[in-house]
This record gives sequence, structure tokens and C-alpha cells, in this order.
Amino acid sequence: MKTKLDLTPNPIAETQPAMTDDMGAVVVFHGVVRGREDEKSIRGIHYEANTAMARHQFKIIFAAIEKQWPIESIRLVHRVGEVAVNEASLWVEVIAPHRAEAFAACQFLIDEMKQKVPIWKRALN
Amino acid sequence: MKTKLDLTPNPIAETQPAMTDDMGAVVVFHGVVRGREDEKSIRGIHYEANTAMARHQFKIIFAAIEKQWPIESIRLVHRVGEVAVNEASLWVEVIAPHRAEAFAACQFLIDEMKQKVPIWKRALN
Amino acid sequence: MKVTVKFWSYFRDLTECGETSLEVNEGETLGNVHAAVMTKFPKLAEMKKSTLKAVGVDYQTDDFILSDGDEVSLFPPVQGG
Amino acid sequence: MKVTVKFWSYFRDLTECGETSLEVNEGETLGNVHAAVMTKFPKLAEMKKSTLKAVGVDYQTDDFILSDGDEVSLFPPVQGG
Repeated sequence: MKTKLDLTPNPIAETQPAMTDDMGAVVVFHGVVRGREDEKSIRGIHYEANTAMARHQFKIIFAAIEKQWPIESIRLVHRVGEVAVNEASLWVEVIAPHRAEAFAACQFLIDEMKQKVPIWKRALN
Repeated sequence: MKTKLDLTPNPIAETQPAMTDDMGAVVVFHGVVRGREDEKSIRGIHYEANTAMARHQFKIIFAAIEKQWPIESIRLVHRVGEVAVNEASLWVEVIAPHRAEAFAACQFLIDEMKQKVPIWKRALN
Repeated sequence: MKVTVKFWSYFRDLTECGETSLEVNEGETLGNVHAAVMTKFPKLAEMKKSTLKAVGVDYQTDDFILSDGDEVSLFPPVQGG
Repeated sequence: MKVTVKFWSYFRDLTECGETSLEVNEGETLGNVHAAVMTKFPKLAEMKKSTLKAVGVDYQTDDFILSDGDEVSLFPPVQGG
């Protein structure tokens, strides 16, 4: 399974999936900063990451995915620093032979990330 | 709920999601033509649609989604005619406040489509 | 009354035509029209169990009562995606 | 032996510092070091139940035995995505 992981302060520049002959499904998820946090308007969110540990925890999650599903590749970008409302803080792409495993792996990845990857947010008012 | 539906002979030109302030999740699915069908190499797939009925059946599915989940918008493109291996025959984008409903609606849409929307394929050898 | 029956996907190969017209009794059901079509095109009878049936743009069951001018579609399981 | 303890997210606001060093006994556990840190920074004690603990880049439980030079991280529930 190919993986690519970026933790970056830059806006996410989406690129097209790199397909190979036996791959039939691509699931892409964009996590986008909403305009409200706890019912108050905000202008963005500041993300802080424990970068070395975050990379390591993502690798553990990727390994768990590889054990469970036949996934061809995962690319994940998570912003750090300030992200404005309506911009993506997270972008994930999962390529697999069929859609069932692509959806399952993508959701598992996000659920696990939200439990284990040391990234925190702070609303910007 | 906004919807946009294209049944087109042209390659799918993906565009960026149109976000509004309260939307936090975008799920995009690409269904891509694989290089094999029934274990034989193929060069593509020809899709035939009963266009009027397909549009109507998609509308019924969209209405069922709108009843079940708070979805902001769905855009769907399905190719008709010849689609080469490694090209997308289907592209779906679901925008919602949170990821759970975006994933659920996207999967429901594809599952229902595969049961009810009159589109058929023929392998091109 | 008259109904049109359209064939889709490989049903067209089996019937060797895109559509056919039938004169049927007033108030005839979709099921009976399907039966008449299978008599006319015996190869379709082999596909009876997996045949999907629509009138206009909606799926209908065998007890659906047809009207003059209705357009019936008969087709194999769909394969979009 | 000496261990470093790093604070992340709003734990830094509670401690008013990014990290601290502690002299502890050889073979001390992560749980005891956490307890010592809460004594030094009482505001962290209020967060005890929700505190996540790592040594280096791995999560560890309270019975984990620390080594000289280990870097401990204490932080609130994560919020990526």
C-alpha cells in the first residue's frame, strides 16, 4: 500500500488520483472549517500538531488499514496553523479495487485520527 | 438540498466543491473503469442509459436522501458511451455539515443507483 | 388499445429490435403484456426472472394496469457506476 | 534520572510553560511522573481524567516504566480533522 502524508501550513492543492488498471474506486474526503464553533461565529481555526508523534500515529493507522482491506494507496494532507472558514483542514484520498473497501478504509482512517493523532484546534474569533 | 445531475459522453471535468459557512464535510467518489472484466483484459466500457428514466430514478433517490440526512448538495456525473480503462464513469460529490451524513448519503446513493438507475454496460475488447 | 414496448441493453440483441408495438385489450396488465412479448420473442422468456419492467419512467409491478399509448420498458438488471 | 515533560494545546495555558524537567527515581512509572507534574501544576489536576499521555511518539499507560532522558507528552483529547 502506497501512502503519502503531509502536515502543512499551506492551502491544500488537490491533485488528481493516480489510477492503475485494477483500481475501480476513489473516495476523497475534505474536512472543511465551519463558520461557527460552539454556536459562535469564527473566522478560522488554528491547528497545532505534535508533528513527530502525529506522523507516527498516522503510520500506525495506515498499517491497521493495510491489514484489514486491499487498499492501493492513501494520500492525506492535514493543515497546521491558521485555516480560514470554508477552507479544507483535512484532505484524504483512498484508492482501492472496489468502493466498499475504499469507503470503509476512509471512514476508519478519519475515526482513528480523531481518537489518536495529536492535533488540536483553537477557534480564531 | 441542491442537486446537479449530468449524463454525458464527455470525460468528467472535476470542479472544486462550493462551500458555505456551515458545511464541514465533502465526500467525493470516483467510480473508475478497471482494466479487466470477468478476468479478461478490456480497453473500456460502453455505457447505455435510458436517459429520461435514469434522470427520474436519480431524482427519486435524491428525494430519499433529503428525507434521511441534512445534505446541502449533491452533484453527480455519469458517463454514457465509451469510457476508457482508468477513466471515471461515475463522479459523485456530497456536501454536508458533518462527515457521518456525507458518507452515509454518498454510499446510499451509489447502492441505490446500482439497483434502480437504468444504465447498462458492455465491455469493449 | 396500443402500447409500445422498448428493449434495452442485451435484451435488444435477444429480440433483434429496439421496440415493438402491441394491440392489447383495454385495461390489460403489465404482466400480461410481458407474457405476450415473451411469446413473440422466445429468447426473452429465458430472462423472465431477472427482467425489470417500467412504464414511462417508473418501475411497475405485473398487476399495473396499462393505458392506451403507454410506453413499456423491459430490461436486464442495471449496471451503472 | 531526568525526564522532560511537554505540554500541548491548552495544557500549555494551564501550566504557563511549554515543558518542564523532573528528577525522578530510576524505574519511575509514567503514572507517578504525571502525579508529580499535577502537584507542580495544580490546574492540570482538574484535567486528570481526560489527559492523554505519550512517551516519545507512542501512547503509554500509567504503569509504563520510564528511562533516563525520556520525553513525556501530556495533552487533552485530540481534535484533528
